[in-house]
Amino acid sequence: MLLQLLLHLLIVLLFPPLLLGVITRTKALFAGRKGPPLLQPYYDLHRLWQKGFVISRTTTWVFRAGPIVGLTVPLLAALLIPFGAIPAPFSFNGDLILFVYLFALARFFTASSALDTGSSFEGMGAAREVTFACLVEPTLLFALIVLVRLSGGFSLNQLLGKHLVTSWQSAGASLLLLVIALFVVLLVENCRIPFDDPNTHLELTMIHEVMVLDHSGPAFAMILYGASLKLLVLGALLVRLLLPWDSGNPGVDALIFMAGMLGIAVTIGVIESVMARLQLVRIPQLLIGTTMISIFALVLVLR
Amino acid sequence: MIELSNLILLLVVLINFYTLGTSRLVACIRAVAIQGGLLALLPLVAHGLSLHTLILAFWALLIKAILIPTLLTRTIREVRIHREIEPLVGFVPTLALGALVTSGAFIFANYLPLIAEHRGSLFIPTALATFFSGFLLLMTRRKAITQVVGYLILENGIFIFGILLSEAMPLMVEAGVLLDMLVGIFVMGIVINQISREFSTMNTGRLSALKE
Amino acid sequence: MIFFLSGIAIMAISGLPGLLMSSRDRRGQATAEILALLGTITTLIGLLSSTTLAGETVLRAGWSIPGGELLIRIDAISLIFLFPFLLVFAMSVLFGKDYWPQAQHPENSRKLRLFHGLIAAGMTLVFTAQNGILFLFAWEVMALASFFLITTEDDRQEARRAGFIYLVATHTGTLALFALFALLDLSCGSFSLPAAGTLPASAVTTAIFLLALFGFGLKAGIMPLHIWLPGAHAAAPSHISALLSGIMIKTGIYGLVRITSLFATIPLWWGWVLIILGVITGIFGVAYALAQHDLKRLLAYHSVENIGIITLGLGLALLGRSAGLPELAMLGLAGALLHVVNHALFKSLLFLSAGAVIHTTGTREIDQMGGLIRSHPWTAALFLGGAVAICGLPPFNGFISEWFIYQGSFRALVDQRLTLSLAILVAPVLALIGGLALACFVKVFGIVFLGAPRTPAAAAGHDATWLMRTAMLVLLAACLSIGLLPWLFAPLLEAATLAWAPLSGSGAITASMTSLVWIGILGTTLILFSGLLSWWLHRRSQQADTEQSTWGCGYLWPTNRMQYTASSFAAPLVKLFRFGLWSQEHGGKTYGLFPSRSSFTSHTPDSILDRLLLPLLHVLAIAATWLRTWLQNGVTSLYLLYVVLTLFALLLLSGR
Amino acid sequence: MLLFLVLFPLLLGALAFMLPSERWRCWLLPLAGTLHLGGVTSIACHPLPVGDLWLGLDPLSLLVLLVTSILYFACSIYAVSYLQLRSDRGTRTIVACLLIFLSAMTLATAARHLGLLWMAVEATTIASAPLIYYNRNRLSIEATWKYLLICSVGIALALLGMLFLAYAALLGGVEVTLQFDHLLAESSFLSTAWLRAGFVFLLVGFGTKMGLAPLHSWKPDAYGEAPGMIGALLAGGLTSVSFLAILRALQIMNAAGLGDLARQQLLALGVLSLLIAAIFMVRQNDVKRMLAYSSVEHMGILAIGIGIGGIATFGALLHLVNNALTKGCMFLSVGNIHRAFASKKITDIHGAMRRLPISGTIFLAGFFAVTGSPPFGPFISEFTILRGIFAGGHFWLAGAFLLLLAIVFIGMGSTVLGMVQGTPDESTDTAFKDTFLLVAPPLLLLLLVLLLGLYLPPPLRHLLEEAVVMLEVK
Repeated sequence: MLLQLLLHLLIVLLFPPLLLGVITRTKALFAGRKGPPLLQPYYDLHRLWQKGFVISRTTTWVFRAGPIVGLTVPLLAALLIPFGAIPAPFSFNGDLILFVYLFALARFFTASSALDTGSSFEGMGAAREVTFACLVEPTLLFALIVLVRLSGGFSLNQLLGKHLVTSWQSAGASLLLLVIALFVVLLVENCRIPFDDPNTHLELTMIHEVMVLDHSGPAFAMILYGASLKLLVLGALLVRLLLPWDSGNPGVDALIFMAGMLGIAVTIGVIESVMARLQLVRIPQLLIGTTMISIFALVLVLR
Repeated sequence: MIELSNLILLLVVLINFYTLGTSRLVACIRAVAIQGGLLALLPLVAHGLSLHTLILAFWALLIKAILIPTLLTRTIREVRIHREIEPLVGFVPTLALGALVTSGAFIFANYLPLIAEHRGSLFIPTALATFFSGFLLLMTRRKAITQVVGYLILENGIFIFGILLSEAMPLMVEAGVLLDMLVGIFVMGIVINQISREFSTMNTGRLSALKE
Repeated sequence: MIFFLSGIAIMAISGLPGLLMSSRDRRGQATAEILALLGTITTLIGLLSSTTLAGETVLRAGWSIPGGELLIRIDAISLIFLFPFLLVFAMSVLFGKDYWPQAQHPENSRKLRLFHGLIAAGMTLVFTAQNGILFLFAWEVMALASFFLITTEDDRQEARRAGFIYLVATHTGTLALFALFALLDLSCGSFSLPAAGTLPASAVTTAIFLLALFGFGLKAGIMPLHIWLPGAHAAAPSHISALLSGIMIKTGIYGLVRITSLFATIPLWWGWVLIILGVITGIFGVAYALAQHDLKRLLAYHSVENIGIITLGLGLALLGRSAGLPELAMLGLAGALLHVVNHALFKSLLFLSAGAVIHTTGTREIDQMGGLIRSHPWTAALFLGGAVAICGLPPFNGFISEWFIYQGSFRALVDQRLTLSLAILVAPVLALIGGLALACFVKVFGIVFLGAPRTPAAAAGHDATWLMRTAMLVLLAACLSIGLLPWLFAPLLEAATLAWAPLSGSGAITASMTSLVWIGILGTTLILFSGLLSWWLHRRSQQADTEQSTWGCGYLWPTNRMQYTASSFAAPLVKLFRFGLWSQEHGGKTYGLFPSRSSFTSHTPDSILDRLLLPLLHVLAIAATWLRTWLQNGVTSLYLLYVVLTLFALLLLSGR
Repeated sequence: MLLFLVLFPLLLGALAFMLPSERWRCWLLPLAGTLHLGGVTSIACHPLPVGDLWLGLDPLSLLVLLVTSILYFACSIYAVSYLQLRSDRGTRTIVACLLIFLSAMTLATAARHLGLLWMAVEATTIASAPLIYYNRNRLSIEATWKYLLICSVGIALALLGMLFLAYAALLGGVEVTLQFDHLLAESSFLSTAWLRAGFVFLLVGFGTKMGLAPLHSWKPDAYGEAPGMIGALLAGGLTSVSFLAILRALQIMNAAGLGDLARQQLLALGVLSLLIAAIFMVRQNDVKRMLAYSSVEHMGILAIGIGIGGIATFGALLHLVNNALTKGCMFLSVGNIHRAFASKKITDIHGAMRRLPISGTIFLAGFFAVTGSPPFGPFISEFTILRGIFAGGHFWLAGAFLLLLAIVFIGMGSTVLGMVQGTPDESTDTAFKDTFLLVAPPLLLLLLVLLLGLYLPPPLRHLLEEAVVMLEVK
């Protein structure tokens, strides 16, 4: 038990930036470059941590609350979600709702923090962020609902528990649809191509990046770390769905999970390399389509 | 006796037609006065001589045949109007309607459940016919004074009916009813005076400013 | 009980002494406020001293009115509504002292305070009266008092219009309630409400339910019956809006809860009707809110949205009752009831803080504000708390009640009957509503308080006085305490659900106690950890360079008016909902190389009221006017003809 | 005692004609009102035996007399100040007519002989005609003429109806009489055909006087052009008296076993009245005409209540009381508003609450009362009628009833609120101010209405119940 808890915490604290490194490296390889070292995100975080601040004179404490909540929330959320076969440290009936709503809280503060700068670019980013979130949240919830129906339980541990192996046999089609939907959610929530581009600096087309444009130093480090945590947490959902097996050995479980996460990171890197960003007006359509997929998945299990 | 009363009643009906057909106000009023006089005879004819019938006949004569016509004549003299020129519904259609109403009343009365003595008499049909003729006059004329005449004829119809039932109406009440009518028409006369002063006409057609 | 009754009496008369004093006399105001607070405290003492959770307090006395009986019963359902009411009322009185001082409003201040007290007395009675006629009395006292409160500034056309629409709506609702209680009398033989779950199904039960839905729905503001709500809340003084939005519309919910508790059996479709109405109300309520840029109208539409959420909970509870799933019933109802409490707290907080802002800026237009956090630090922080709470985000109270409703919907989901498991629809709808509400409150908070001031009026101004702040702080503290210590409130909820439906041996609320404790712990952790981080970041930023302007992406001459506006912020979402909102846009087109000045405005009128109801009424009024010029044309002959025709018609009828 | 109540106003009326002093003449009215109220109250406290062949009070007529007397008392006090305000008009006619009117109304309620009843009702018409003509302008003469003509014709119909009743007795072979108690006693022998026709004539006749649609056409004109005080007396007192006459006819029909037919007809007229009133009250531009249509509406409610029967009968009788008092309160306060704005068009009247704080408030409260809002008395009575409708199983009727009430509320509300709220135009300013004697009477009536909503005094309840028993089918 204690070992599982320890492993869980270690993964939460240390593993996430590696995912960013893997993505970057994959994209570099696709582009025919060597790319930065895999551990580059750790160096970046360290460097930012040391740097000083520049804060716009328009801003107030709300501006700084954004990164803080943006970091706290994924940390807490990570404690609610099982990593593969390693169960979540905190688990209770209905924790999935808290899980979803914590991210909403983070969004509230990130967007407010963007508006605090008074820049219309950041306002634009905030507007897009909250708009797309409205379309993504129901999808995530539909996915969780399907799992509730399949597992009969009300906590994330049960949702992503042992029933998955049998569920793949009884409701494989539905779960497959879920995987697709959740992957889209993962891409949107983590500001990945084709929905958003974490590297671009064309302000008019960006969503998430433009919101954090004015942050610097430790605050920006928090944002980066928070973003990677978010990738881990949402990815964990997907990994467990795809790799529902339980080895019995916590160490092996952890390894399976991390391998799965790295696989997802590579997939993201591949997608970012082979796809272009979508036109902004297309995004809502695609998101609604994804919601339809998840609804269909639900219909399949309710039938 | 029935024959005599029937004769009087027929005259009453004829007077109804006359008032419906004439445009001369003075003639109208005279006709009503005559009708009142005829009605005053009816209690005597129907119930024979008694104190009750005598007093009733006297009252009716006084009020219906003398006082009210005098009052009305004075009024038209004051307001200087002599003819009903443009009735709301023309004289011929009114007459036709009057004929319809009267014949309707006579036919309808045949179907009414009546006590044996009243079967052959014309009291009830005439009462109804007179009543509705009065109503017709009220509805089709513009001049206030003609409308008063209509009201009078209407009351005459009721009076005819009342004669059948004079035991039901104690003399006091009968007298009161007639008095009420007299005062009512007196007040109407005053109002007509006021109307002609305000509007310099007695046309109630003008009296349609109050709507909705 | 004697405390309770005298509390009501004191509140009712609190405004009377002021009427006898001159219109500029401050003592009248002080007397009214002291009496109102005294009445609140007395009522509270009465509640606490005479009531236990399990039992109920009853007062019963004869009344000479036919069918009337002075029957007052306080059970757990009443308590759930009464506690937040007393708190919100007391806070609105405190807030009103500085917000609407007698000296500044000699014209209407006495009227305001008179009806402020009366509405409080009326509402207290509404929540406890168990006799139909007494209930209608209290109901109408409340309705009329609120009408006068809405038209406090009756010299303004807008307030008169809103007041009239409200009056018509509430009276129509009251007429429906007349029918409702008459039917109840018919089916159980008395105006005094029968015990919960004892009213047998009969021919009129459906009619009773539909009448309740209409009559109480009008008060609560369930779409499409919400027509009066946005205008009325916008027109009333803010501390009154807080009371109206926080508590008064909940009387409609109370009525629905109370009436549905009476029936022995409940058809499945009742629950579904409520759920569908809840979905419409919730989604369109928040969509309309998004499209507003009048601060108070926006908050009012959010009330509609929250009523939708409450209706969803109630619908689930009804489903649970009819399907025999006690857990579903209890969780749904607990969610609905707790959301009633929560909405009362955070919505009044929001209205009060909006009032504080409007008070100093003199406008309700969001796009005229900006950067107010500098001049109004307290108000901004308090508003932020309310905004987070209303979005249903942890660690505030809104989350707890929505959590209950989610839990309920999951119970429906795992049932094998399709008619039941489809109720899971509630969950994604709640998520969507939550997402939209978040967008909306980010917009409000961001545009009003953050950034730079858009007008000189917004730059000037001062923060709320300490009394106003105290009122808001108390409400925020209440919000936070429910969010962090939710398990403390579970016993009351459990008692209320048991009072609603005496379900045998189901402790769904007690069973969720563990979860509630966990939520509390995680919430506390969240706050503590964020606090720690902020403290650290604050220390790190001491030496930061704070003289730079915001990075303008290379543009050198940004002005304050170039900031993102509320309308543009909401535009993407409003466009998504254009099929229901039909926003109107004016101007905004430019032509040629050197275009002349141009302006752009957009506004979103209420579709039901402005596009359907008012035009319809207008046409009907014209038809009536036309008809009567013809019926009553002033010609006496025609009138006499009516007499004859009536005579003949009745003779015919009689001869048949 | 009763005879005294009928005769002394008549004597005072004669005195008013002869008294030379304009100032002292006004005070005859409060004197008469007080004496009358005192007399009626003493009768109510120590009920007389039902009475002889001519005059007598049973619970039903006592109820009507009591209401009329209270209303008259309030109006008589109001009249003193009002007539002083309008001293240019002279007071001889109006005071005398008001006193005769009181006498006639008392006689009409107390009459036990239908002929006497008819005489008295006709006398009220004649006595009130000069009252309506008080303002002496074109419009008021028009209103007076219409009132006089239509009501006289209507009353004539009623007379014919009474004769039909007598004929029914004749045909039934029993004593031919119009004495009410005799007629009631021998009702089962009456010829049904004549009885039915007689009832229709009586209903249409007194219905015209009472103002049931579509016989109401004189009402808006008369109420609209008469001074507010007169409107109060007509709408509260005279209508109740006429309604009493209809109830008398109903009693006979009940006793003869034709009660259902009679109720059906009342119901039809009642619903029609409500409908017509609703149509005419939407966007009504003249406040007094609006009140007149409100009166039509309430006559409709009374007719519906009686027409439904059962518990609704109680409601209807209570509503008779409530309607009289509320209408009195509204007409008196609207009279003040009319004076203060020198207009009764709603386009001219705004902000009455600001110009006349007390009268405006009374008017507004009266509006809530008259539309049946709790906690005022009309709510109790309308609600009781509604209960009766439901209890009788007439669900569609109940729906229509409520819908029409809602329309009336909307129509009346927009007019009333437009008047009392807002700020008054400077151009309409007059010197008129609220004074005690002009405000106290409507306030008194309003408080009574409020009291009746909160508490139904047991004696009144007892009286009502006794009256209901009289109207029940045995």
